[in-house]
Amino acid sequence: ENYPTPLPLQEGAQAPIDAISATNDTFRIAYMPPATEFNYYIAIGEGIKAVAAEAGVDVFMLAPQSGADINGQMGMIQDVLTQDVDAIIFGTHDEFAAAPLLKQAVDKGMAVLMINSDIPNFPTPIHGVVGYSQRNGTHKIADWAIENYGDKPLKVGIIEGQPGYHSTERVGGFLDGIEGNENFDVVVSIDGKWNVEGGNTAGMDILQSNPDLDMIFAANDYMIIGASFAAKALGRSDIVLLGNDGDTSGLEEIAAGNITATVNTSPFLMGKAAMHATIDALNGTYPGGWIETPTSIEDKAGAISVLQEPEKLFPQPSKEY
Amino acid sequence: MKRIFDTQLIGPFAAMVIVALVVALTTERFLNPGNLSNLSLQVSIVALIAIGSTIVIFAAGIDLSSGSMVALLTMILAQVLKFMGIPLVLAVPLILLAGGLLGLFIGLITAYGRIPSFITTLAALIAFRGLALTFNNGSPIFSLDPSLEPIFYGKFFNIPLPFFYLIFFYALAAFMMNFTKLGREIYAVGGNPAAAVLTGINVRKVQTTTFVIAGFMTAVGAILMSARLNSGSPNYGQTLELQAIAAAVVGGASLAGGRGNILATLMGAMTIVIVQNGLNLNAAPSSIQNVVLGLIILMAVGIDMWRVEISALMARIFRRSSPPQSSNIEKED
Amino acid sequence: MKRIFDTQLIGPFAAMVIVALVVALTTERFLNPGNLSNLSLQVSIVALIAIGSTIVIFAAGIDLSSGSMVALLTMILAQVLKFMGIPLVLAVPLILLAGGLLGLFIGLITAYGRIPSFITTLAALIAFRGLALTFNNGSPIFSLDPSLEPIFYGKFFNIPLPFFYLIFFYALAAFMMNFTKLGREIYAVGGNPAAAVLTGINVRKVQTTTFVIAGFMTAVGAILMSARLNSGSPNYGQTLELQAIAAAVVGGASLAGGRGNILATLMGAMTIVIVQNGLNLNAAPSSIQNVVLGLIILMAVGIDMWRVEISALMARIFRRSSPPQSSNIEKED
Amino acid sequence: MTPATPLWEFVNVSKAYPGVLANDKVNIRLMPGSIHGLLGENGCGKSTMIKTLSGVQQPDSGQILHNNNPVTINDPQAARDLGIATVFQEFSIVPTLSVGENIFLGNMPRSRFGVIDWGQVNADASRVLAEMEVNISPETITGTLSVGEQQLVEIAKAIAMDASMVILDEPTAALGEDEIERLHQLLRNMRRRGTAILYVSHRLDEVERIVDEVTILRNGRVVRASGETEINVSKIVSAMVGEDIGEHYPKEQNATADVVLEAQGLATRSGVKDATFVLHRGEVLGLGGVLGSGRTEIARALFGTDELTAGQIRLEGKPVSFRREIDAIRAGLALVPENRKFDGLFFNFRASGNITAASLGGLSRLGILNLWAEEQATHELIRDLEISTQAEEKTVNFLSGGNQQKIVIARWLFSDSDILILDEPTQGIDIGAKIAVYKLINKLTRAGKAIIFISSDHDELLAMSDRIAVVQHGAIVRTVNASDLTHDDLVRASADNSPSKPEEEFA
Ligand SMILES: Nc1ncnc2c1ncn2[C@@H]1O[C@H](COP(=O)(O)OP(=O)(O)OP(=O)(O)O)[C@@H](O)[C@H]1O
Ligand SMILES: Nc1ncnc2c1ncn2[C@@H]1O[C@H](COP(=O)(O)OP(=O)(O)OP(=O)(O)O)[C@@H](O)[C@H]1O
Ligand SMILES: [Mg+2]
Ligand SMILES: [Mg+2]
Repeated sequence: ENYPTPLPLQEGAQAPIDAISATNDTFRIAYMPPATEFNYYIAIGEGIKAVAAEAGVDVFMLAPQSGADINGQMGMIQDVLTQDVDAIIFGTHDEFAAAPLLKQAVDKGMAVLMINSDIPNFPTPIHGVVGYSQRNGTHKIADWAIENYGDKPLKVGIIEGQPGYHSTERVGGFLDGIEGNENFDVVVSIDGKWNVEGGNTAGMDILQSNPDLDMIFAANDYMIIGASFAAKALGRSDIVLLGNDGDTSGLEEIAAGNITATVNTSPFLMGKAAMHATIDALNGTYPGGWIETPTSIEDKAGAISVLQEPEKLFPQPSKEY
Repeated sequence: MKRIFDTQLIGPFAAMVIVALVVALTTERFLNPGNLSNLSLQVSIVALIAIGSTIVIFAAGIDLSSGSMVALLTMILAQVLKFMGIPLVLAVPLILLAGGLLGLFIGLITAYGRIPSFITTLAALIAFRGLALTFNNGSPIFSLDPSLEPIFYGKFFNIPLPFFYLIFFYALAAFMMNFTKLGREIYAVGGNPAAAVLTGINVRKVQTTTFVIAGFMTAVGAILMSARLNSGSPNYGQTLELQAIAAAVVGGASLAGGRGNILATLMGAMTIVIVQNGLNLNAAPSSIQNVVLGLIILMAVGIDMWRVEISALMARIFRRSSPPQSSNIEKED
Repeated sequence: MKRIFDTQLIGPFAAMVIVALVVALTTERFLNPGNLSNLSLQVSIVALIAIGSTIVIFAAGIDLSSGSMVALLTMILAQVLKFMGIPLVLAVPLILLAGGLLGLFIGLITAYGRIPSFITTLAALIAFRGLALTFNNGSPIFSLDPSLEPIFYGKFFNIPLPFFYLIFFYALAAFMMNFTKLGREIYAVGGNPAAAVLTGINVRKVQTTTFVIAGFMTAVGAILMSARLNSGSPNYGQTLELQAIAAAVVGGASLAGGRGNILATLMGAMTIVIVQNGLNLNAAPSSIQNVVLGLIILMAVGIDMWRVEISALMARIFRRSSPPQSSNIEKED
Repeated sequence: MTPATPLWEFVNVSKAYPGVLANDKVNIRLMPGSIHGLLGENGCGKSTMIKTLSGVQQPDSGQILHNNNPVTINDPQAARDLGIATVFQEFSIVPTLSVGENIFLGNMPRSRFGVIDWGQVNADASRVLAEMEVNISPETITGTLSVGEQQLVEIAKAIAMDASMVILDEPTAALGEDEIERLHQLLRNMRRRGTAILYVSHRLDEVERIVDEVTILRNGRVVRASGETEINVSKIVSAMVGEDIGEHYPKEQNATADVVLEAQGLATRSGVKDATFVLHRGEVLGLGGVLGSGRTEIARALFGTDELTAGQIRLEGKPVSFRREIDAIRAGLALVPENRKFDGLFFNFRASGNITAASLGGLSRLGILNLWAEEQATHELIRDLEISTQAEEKTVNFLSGGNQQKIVIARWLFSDSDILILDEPTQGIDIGAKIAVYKLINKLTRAGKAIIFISSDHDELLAMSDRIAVVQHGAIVRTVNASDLTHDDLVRASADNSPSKPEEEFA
């Protein structure tokens, strides 16, 4: 199969697959991530495109630039609703805002799947959810950290994303993972705004205020990349730096030894899975439910082996590993 | 009536029609009835906020705070609805009041503190988003009141409600600007504040009032935003202030104050939204959308600035007569 | 020298010192040598860009484009270094040239198109970020050239290099503003453009030049940004233009043009960064940081505006004499 | 007396603005060592001609000859290089820069490396100011000076250039008698050194005193070339206007004995020290004084703009206290400010908006304006005051200075004020418009209104006032009947700086 067996969504959250009615002979599918500003969603999109090319399906991407621009994203969904689109693969930072519009899409007979999510109870019934468990991923990296560094007391700093579901879940997963372990002492937790610049500033400042920090966990790879520059500038090459995503650049930084490890969520593969499921849904062969895509913790050795399979990555690594 | 629909409307109206024609010709589904009612939804929030931004501009001020104020107000609305259990019928007027008060605050600092509005509203732009983040630990508050959504998505005779809000508030604003003492005073203050003082106009009060109006209209926009997204978030409304100003400017309002037609702002907002809609319907990437929007702003203002030269050029081309050479006159007042 | 270090510096300098004192007293590690060199890193990018923003303001313009231009230029730099294999020694001057050209473009449209700079740079703010997104599918480009990083992180006699860039460019700018024809023409154009025209100053050329300078300094900032993050991204520099303007304004530059000391902008930028650093060292949430920054901007400008009243008040409090009651004099210029 | 070759000559120079032919085949010859008066009504094209000669704009057709050679003057810098220095009608100083810098703006002394030599700037500026007998430090920020002082800086700019051709477009509009006399002396000195001088002014009395020859323009055309007119006010006026306009100062005596306003010991922080006077119904009370004596400040004190620190104002015997302008307006006061362009007019409005601006309360019910009444009243006032009918359709920036001034006065007719303060109401307007303003003053006093009249033109002040209050250093030192004073008395009285011996002055 092209994807793991779906798990059923919660009671009432599953829209009936047999009500899907494609209007075009060549399927026309809209991929609508919350923003173009994250490589991550571009990587998912590349996975989607790869499958679309194989299957001979039309797919286009429409997204606002900023993930904060939810109003802009809703405007785009509204605009897409007036077109003859057969399916929408979407991701959003605000499911309640999207719900009324996606309900219209479902009512019109479009296939509607959500990407990069683990929400089993989307506020309006949709056809499927594809993604990894945010909380489990960062929980895993906390476990990994305990296994590798947990034998002596550690001072830990956390760089959060801008507040919201993703930040809460990822930071929450990490905190759950280290809970109860006396050696892990979280001394500071500040906002890195999801980007490299913010991660760099946050890294500088927390290393200033806590020069004895041993470990930094950031809620995504961009922020930990930013923090790594700060650590380097302050001569702290010994510090343990943990991220989340499995972004190609993040993996390359791990391979180069600038970052310690990350949660690899394989966005490219997630996109492929989502597209297969969507096409199946349009063909009536998808049962509905949540497809959990796998995650893994990659340190230097792991990152190199992932980078050795560039066909599963987007963007491509900058060199051959 | 002649007063409201004056010559200042011709340019923005023509621009809107031309843009609509171009989009209609290049985009299949643009003229679907579904898409047309969609347009009125898309334009509503920014166009309503732009009423306030434009009136502030008429009085020679500028309001950079509206985007952040939207974020703050959606958070207050969400807080009030979800965690304080205040019913919607009370919450809505409360938010309108809060918007007016925030505007009053900005207005008082600007007018009585003699601080340029660019600065006060820049400070507010930064501070309001900070304040919005203090609610609910900075996390968005989702899924508010089920009766909130119909405020935005509801229909009346199959026409979306926001269409009626637009008509109502623009009619009110046009009436105010053209037929009331306050409207006249706003233009006077924008045109020449020193002269306004000497004619007994309470310039500071008038300036403050424009910010109260802007705050109120921003609250209207915030309520619609919350209704549309059924949530409040400290991230909402980013760059909305620039979009609202862009609407005013594309509509021909002069940033120097004193001049402009409020209805032209609606056309400016429509022009921008039609272009965005056209680009969306053609699945243009957001990079292109930004570039096109930038060009539209430039062109709209350019056409307005060069009106004399352009009409002279047109005259020369079409009439083949030779009027006095066109000149580069510096306007000295 | 008296000319450069004039009385206009006293206020911003005092503000900076007071803020630094407060932070030093409340924050343990503020005065660590490590943190002090950290400060010069933190302030460098915004302070260098603010040189350009301030000079534009001196000529009574405003530059809203610098944040987006940083994004665009980091993307161009990344593209050129990583995908076109151009060596760093060529790439750096190329980016400086590109910044100057973008500034030239904005300047020409503003000055010769007679479009207010608020509008041209608003359009550029929107369009440049769109252009930045057209590179590399809108994805950031990481790990550029290993020799790029030292540009930002390098040290000389254990002092971070950005510290020297600050000294160099501020000295140059102060010299230019006070001792060259161009500098004085910039003030003249900002103070009274009509008079400047009649005096034979090529106002449009001077205005254009200020934007070229701004573009160049933005390019300097963009190179440092890329070096700092060893990458280019279409998301870099968001709201950087506002921070740069805030630095100018906190330093006392009048948005009306014609007045101000460029060195005061450095103090304005320092003041802002010290506060942010202090809040970060105390792990204050970003919500508070925003609110505090908003208040600082207001206070800085307020103190400048009310200088007359405040000194009258001080006089009354300290001398216990009774001078005539403080008044609300309207400044009419 | 003068050599036969003109330094500069215009041959059939024409210049059009959209809709107006501002200069129509103008010919003029400017001789070295001669002060040439360029006269005409508002809008006849004087400034247009000057801007053409100064390189600010290019002529549409015609030739400019310099020492009989045709030249093109591409920009103001080119004009300067050809030895032309111009004092423009619009203020062209930069308020934020120092006096020294303004004087040398555009050609600052610089060292070998292009670095500005500030020592030189200030020394040279001091020298020029000293030559003009002006006591201003070159390091003062120009914007902090009084309007008159700024005008002197403006003139210093031209003098500093040491030019062979000096053009002055209404240089005296903001100057007092004393400064005018000093300027004239300076011009005479330059004439002696062979400088050609082109002089524009609406103060025909001073023109009469100084010019050697006049050229008169009407509607953009030369109607009297140099030498065709005798230099005599009434001859000049009839040539300018094209008809005989009769009495220049058509004063009517309408003063009564009813006191409408009494000011007792007024003082403000802006410089009024002790202003005491009474104003009667139908009276014109002139305020005389030198530049900066504080007449404008007295007006501001009366109008509630500046807060009183001492003293008392009574209206019809009742004490009043104005906290803001609107209080004064409600009580029936009106102020026509000194500078109509900056403080008077709304250039974004047509006549109607300008005329009703001070009466919006009365024009509205529940905040809604009666636009019909507004148009009606505007129409009538435009007719009664003979304002250009264009004012009904176009914004007021298209109007001539005289029409603009009438509109500002019309504002207070519409508001039905009882006491009008006219601060330099005839500044910069032509003789025809001045007479229209005088007639308006008569019309007002006839209707029982009282007027406080501020003017730096002593002849006008003497002729149009019933009584004159002499202001020195913010205090009214003396009030006398206008008919008891001569021009020279007034000059001496107002110029006197020693408050110890004011008694003898009017002995
Ligand atoms: N920049 C301009 N654009 C259009 N029309 C203009 C411009 N400047 C002057 N005019 C018009 O040209 C004519 C001549 O104006 P000009 O300023 O030369 O008159 P003037 O003789 O100097 O008048 P005044 O005595 O009031 O200074 C007037 O009708 C005026 O309205
Ligand atoms: N806005 C102002 N702020 C501070 N000082 C001012 C202001 N305006 C005028 N002054 C000062 O007040 C004094 C009087 O100014 P001004 O020349 O206006 O006097 P005036 O009596 O109105 O002159 P005139 O007699 O020509 O009407 C001057 O010393 C001037 O510097
Ligand atoms: Mg003139
Ligand atoms: Mg005066």
